[in-house]
Amino acid sequence: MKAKIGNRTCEVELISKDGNRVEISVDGKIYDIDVVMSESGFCSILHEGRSYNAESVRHSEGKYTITTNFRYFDIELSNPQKKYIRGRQSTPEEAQETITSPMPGKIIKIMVSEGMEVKQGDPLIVVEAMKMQSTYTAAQNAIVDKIHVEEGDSVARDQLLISFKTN
Amino acid sequence: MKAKIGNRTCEVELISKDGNRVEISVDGKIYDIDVVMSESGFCSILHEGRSYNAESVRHSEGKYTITTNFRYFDIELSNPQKKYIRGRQSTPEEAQETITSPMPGKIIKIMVSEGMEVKQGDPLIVVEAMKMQSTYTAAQNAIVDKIHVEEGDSVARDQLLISFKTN
Amino acid sequence: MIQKILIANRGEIAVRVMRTCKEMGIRTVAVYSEADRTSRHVSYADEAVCIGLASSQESYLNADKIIKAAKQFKADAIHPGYGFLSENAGFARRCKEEGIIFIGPSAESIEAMGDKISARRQMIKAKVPVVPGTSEDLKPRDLFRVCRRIGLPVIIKATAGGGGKGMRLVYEEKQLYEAYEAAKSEARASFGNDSVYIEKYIESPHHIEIQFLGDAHGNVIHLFDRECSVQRRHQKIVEESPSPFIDDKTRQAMGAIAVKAARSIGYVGAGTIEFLVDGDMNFYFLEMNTRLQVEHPITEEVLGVDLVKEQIHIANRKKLRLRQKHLHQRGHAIECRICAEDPENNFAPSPGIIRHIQTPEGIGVRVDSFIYDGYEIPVYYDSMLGKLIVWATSRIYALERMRRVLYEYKITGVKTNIDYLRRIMDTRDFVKGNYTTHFIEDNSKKLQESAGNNNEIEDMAIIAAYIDHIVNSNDAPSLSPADNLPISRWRAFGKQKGVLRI
Amino acid sequence: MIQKILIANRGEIAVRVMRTCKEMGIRTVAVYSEADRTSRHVSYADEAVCIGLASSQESYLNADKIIKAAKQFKADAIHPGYGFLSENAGFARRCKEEGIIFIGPSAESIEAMGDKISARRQMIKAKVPVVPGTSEDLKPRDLFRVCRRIGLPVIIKATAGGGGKGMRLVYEEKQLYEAYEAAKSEARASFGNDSVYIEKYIESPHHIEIQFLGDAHGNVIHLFDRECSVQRRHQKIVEESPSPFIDDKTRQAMGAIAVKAARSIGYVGAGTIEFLVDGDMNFYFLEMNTRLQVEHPITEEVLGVDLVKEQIHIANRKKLRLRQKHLHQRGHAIECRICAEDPENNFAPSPGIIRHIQTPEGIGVRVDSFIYDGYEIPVYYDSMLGKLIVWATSRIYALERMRRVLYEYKITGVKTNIDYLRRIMDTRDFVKGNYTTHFIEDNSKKLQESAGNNNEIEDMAIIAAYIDHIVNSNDAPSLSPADNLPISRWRAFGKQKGVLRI
Repeated sequence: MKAKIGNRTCEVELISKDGNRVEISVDGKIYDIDVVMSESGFCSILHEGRSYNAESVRHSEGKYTITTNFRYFDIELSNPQKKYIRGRQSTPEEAQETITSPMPGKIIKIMVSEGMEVKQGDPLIVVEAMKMQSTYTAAQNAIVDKIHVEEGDSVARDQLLISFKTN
Repeated sequence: MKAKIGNRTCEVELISKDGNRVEISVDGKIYDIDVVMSESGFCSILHEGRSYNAESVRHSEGKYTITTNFRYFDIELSNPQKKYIRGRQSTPEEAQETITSPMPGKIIKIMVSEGMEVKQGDPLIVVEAMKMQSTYTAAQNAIVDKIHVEEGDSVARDQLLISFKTN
Repeated sequence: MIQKILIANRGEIAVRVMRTCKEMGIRTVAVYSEADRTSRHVSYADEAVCIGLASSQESYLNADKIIKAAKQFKADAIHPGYGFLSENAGFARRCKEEGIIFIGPSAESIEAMGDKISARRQMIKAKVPVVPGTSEDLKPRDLFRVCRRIGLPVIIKATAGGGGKGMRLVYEEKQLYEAYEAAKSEARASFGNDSVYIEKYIESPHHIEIQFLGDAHGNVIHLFDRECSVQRRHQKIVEESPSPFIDDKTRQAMGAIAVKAARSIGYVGAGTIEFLVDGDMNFYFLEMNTRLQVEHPITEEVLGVDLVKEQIHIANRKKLRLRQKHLHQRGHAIECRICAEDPENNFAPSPGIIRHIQTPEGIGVRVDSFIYDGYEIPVYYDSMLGKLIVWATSRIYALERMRRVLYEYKITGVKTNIDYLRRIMDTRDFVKGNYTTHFIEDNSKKLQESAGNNNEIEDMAIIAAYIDHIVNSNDAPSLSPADNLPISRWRAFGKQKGVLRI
Repeated sequence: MIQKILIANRGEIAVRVMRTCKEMGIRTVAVYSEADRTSRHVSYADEAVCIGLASSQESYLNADKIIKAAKQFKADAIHPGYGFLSENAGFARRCKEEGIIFIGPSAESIEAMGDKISARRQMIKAKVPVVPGTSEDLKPRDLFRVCRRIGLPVIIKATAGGGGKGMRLVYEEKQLYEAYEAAKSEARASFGNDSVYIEKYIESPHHIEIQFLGDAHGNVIHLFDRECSVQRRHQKIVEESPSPFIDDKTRQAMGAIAVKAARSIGYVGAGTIEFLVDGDMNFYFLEMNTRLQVEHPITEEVLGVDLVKEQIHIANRKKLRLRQKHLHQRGHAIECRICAEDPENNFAPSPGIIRHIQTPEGIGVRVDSFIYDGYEIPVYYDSMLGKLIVWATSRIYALERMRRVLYEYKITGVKTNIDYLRRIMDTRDFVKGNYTTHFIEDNSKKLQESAGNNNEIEDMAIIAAYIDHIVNSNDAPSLSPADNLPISRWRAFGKQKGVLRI
């Protein structure tokens, strides 16, 4: 299946498995490794005698945050065929049509109203989390379709804040 | 529903719930408490301002081990009506008909063979775990029906070791 | 004798205070806001009560509600921790009026030190060195005399100033008059008031503080120094004790001055004097913190003292049991503040649910935190999750230990600054102990670099995600081993050899 | 200089050794049995290799496989930990032959101390006090003379004896001859050999040991004492340093004797001499352990020394950098061994899967363990999960701290002895520091009592189970909040008021 990590996209495939011993190919490079994991998301990989550790956190389907020694990786796994079968889903290209909250927080200020035309870079909404305020700006020219929150609201991670119509 | 804790059996019932605030009756005594819990099994209860903590581990359905300050409790919850609907299940009275391993271990010695008559108290099988050996004895007179393991086998928790026919 | 303490705080410091109370057999009462019901200080306490809404104004800063809770639960003392009401003279006074012991100095001490100008005046009176300069309007006739007295470089500032307006930095005497005139005219233009004053400019200052303790019987001792120059936007990130910069003579002199300063205001309790120290080890009073500091554990580690225990001892009006002559710094301690923030994204806070923590263990490590698996970090309070403290016999060993324990500390679910802290531990100026408050700024580029691209580690991360997906996703072939643990599902999965495609 | 160390062990000690290696920048190689693939020492190491089946004979005790692994991974040294091959002279010799540094004493030192009789002879030669007595056949004519020399009470034992046969305890001289004759005749009947010997009987002994270090240049120092009298079936459970029993004069004398003993056999590395100490503080050599002890951390805490670091330093053939005159015990340390066992069920081992760990934190606590959430404890090795160590300025504060951290340490999934340890901390004889090796036996009844019936705590336990059931069981009304966490399911569940029946 496909794995997206930072700007890199690669092909990952399980070739064989015998107990903990597996062969996995990452973009054609074959790793002969020994893998175990625990319920808490801890994963130990031995590759040519070297010991690697990873802590994995599973978000929504196919999305992972992996922590190795001092590094975080956001990884997205996807299965092209599958997506086709399921039909139209939200894809990165469409993501610009909404603004969601990247973290839980509180809505401090909304600078736009429904029906308003905004230009790329215009400030739209201010969200506060842990005593720091972040301002979200328009990624492209658009018309505000609907504002789903009010000033003072508490919002969850990934909660929809504003949706747009493109003109 | 019914809760069994040590030798005590009691009736536990949720009376009302409003957010974290609940009223629960335990054998008729009503507790007005504030309860929260985490995914890892940690449970915090405030009762009349006092703070109680419990860590819960869920085994098979309805069976729990609860750890409070320095104490372990094995608790079994059951719903009498439910049991009736499901029909015949293994009950404590029938438990004598098999011997299962209470912990993971290794079979060191089997003193009986299939078809053998055993008397209450006869040694049957020796299981070793963590360098200590435990001998299991017959709880009543019976005939060995089937021996499900061999000497040297590794066994899991609750694995069936020997089953009996009663005469 | 204090039997029950209400802790008017949250987070790691509330838990830290309760730990000592539990050891002393003192019962504890937690107060919590509606956003903090699941916070660890609530479950750690013997008793707990909700005092209001998530906003601090409605809860942790609400003196009325806290006093009411103390009375309801019959607490005979209140420990304020740091932040919130800890340096609020009104609250200290209110406690006294209500007959509740405030574990901290008197309202008068807090007031005297709360205002920068009054604190400076008080310290000059007590002969404590402050940054040299004048605070009145500087006349042209005094200009050169004053400047020569305090020594170059100097900074000329508008009395009414702010925001860098009407401010001139002077390195050479020949520039002095011109700079003075320029500052005056800019001040006039900006504030309608051309009065200016002059102050010594401390070029590469160290931020070094002295911990002290005073009892109700007039005894005051100091507990040596903490180096706190690693700061980002005036927030301390890493602290160590002893300071790798000052020599022992300066350390003793600073300690003696701190004792003098505390004695001059009849200070009772634990406090800290922050000094600015220049490159020649001249030190100047900056401010006094009339409470426990975040970084107090490094002093505890080096001296083997429990400062909260001493605070309670003093609050019981007992005499200090520590003697200055018996106190010696042993070895070296370093503290790192662990925060839920994303260093790669301008240190944006990263609230969320803590999925899993692996706490560092073994020799010489101390963790003061309040997080646990499954805890959701509220968005209303600051982003510090806890502190990682190491002790070792020498600074270099402490540094090596801090690298090791940062490696062991795994927190998943939220982003943290652990990797950033590790980079600080690898930065040359820090390793050599040769840094000032400009350290973060001077090394900002290097501190932003991640460990470098290692394709193999990246591939291992992909493999970890992929295997988790195989074992846990609904797409994967259905497996149901007896215990349904990931390790069992993994073992049960695909026992045959051969090509498998998910 | 050692660059890479293979750790020929598992469990907490393997991880403990690796921690120091990581701090020193030394690479580590783990060896593991097939049952230990998921063990923490495997993931902690830089490199790891499987060396055989679960049975120790096939893996951790198999010198060939360990030597082969060391060569394969180019390790220049092997640290044996404790147990397994740590006191195997043949293994030490084999390492030397293969050009691998064995981090421990020479094969000759191990051999000299490995056998009780040879060790006793060696110690007598070095003028180290041993339990007074004879080891040859005791003639009637010598009986009274010998007895008077060593003093009553004495014990008469069959030379060929065992199992208490041919053994007589004598408190009064008038019983001596009769007991001698009885022992002889019993010995003749039981073993066909009537020769007996006599030894002083130590009535209420303390088990106190002295840690020492020797380098390859003939320097030896001692690192003071550890009190290890809290034992169940000769297994230490709780240790502390300094011993609350001996006075400083005795402590110094024991230290000096330990140095003499180590020097007499040219000992190089870390070692321990165990002494029996009677009620009058007379001490007698019991045995020498030629390796690191389980309880070494309490010495580290009290002296501020990393013993593994010193071991590696010595193995590099460097001179000791610690000086006897600079070593002083500071404060007090206590260690508790945390085991997966069920004290209410005759200490039956309790293997299984660790569901969740809450590690104690804060001032003065150290945890040396190797467990993690989700780890399945193998049934092949011993039941120790780790060690809990506290340090404080005084014994009473250390005891209070140990109670606090035992309270904080939560391990679910397997039964542990944490509550039993807590009861030891509350037992009068322990609190007073007034105990001998009979402590566990003398207090067995009190130590078996659980905290007493508190119906409210029992009800809270029922409620916790019940609520977990509501939130997690399939019987409960179907709920699907966005994130599906228990806290969300709990909040989503039954927002209405009114009677609900599950």
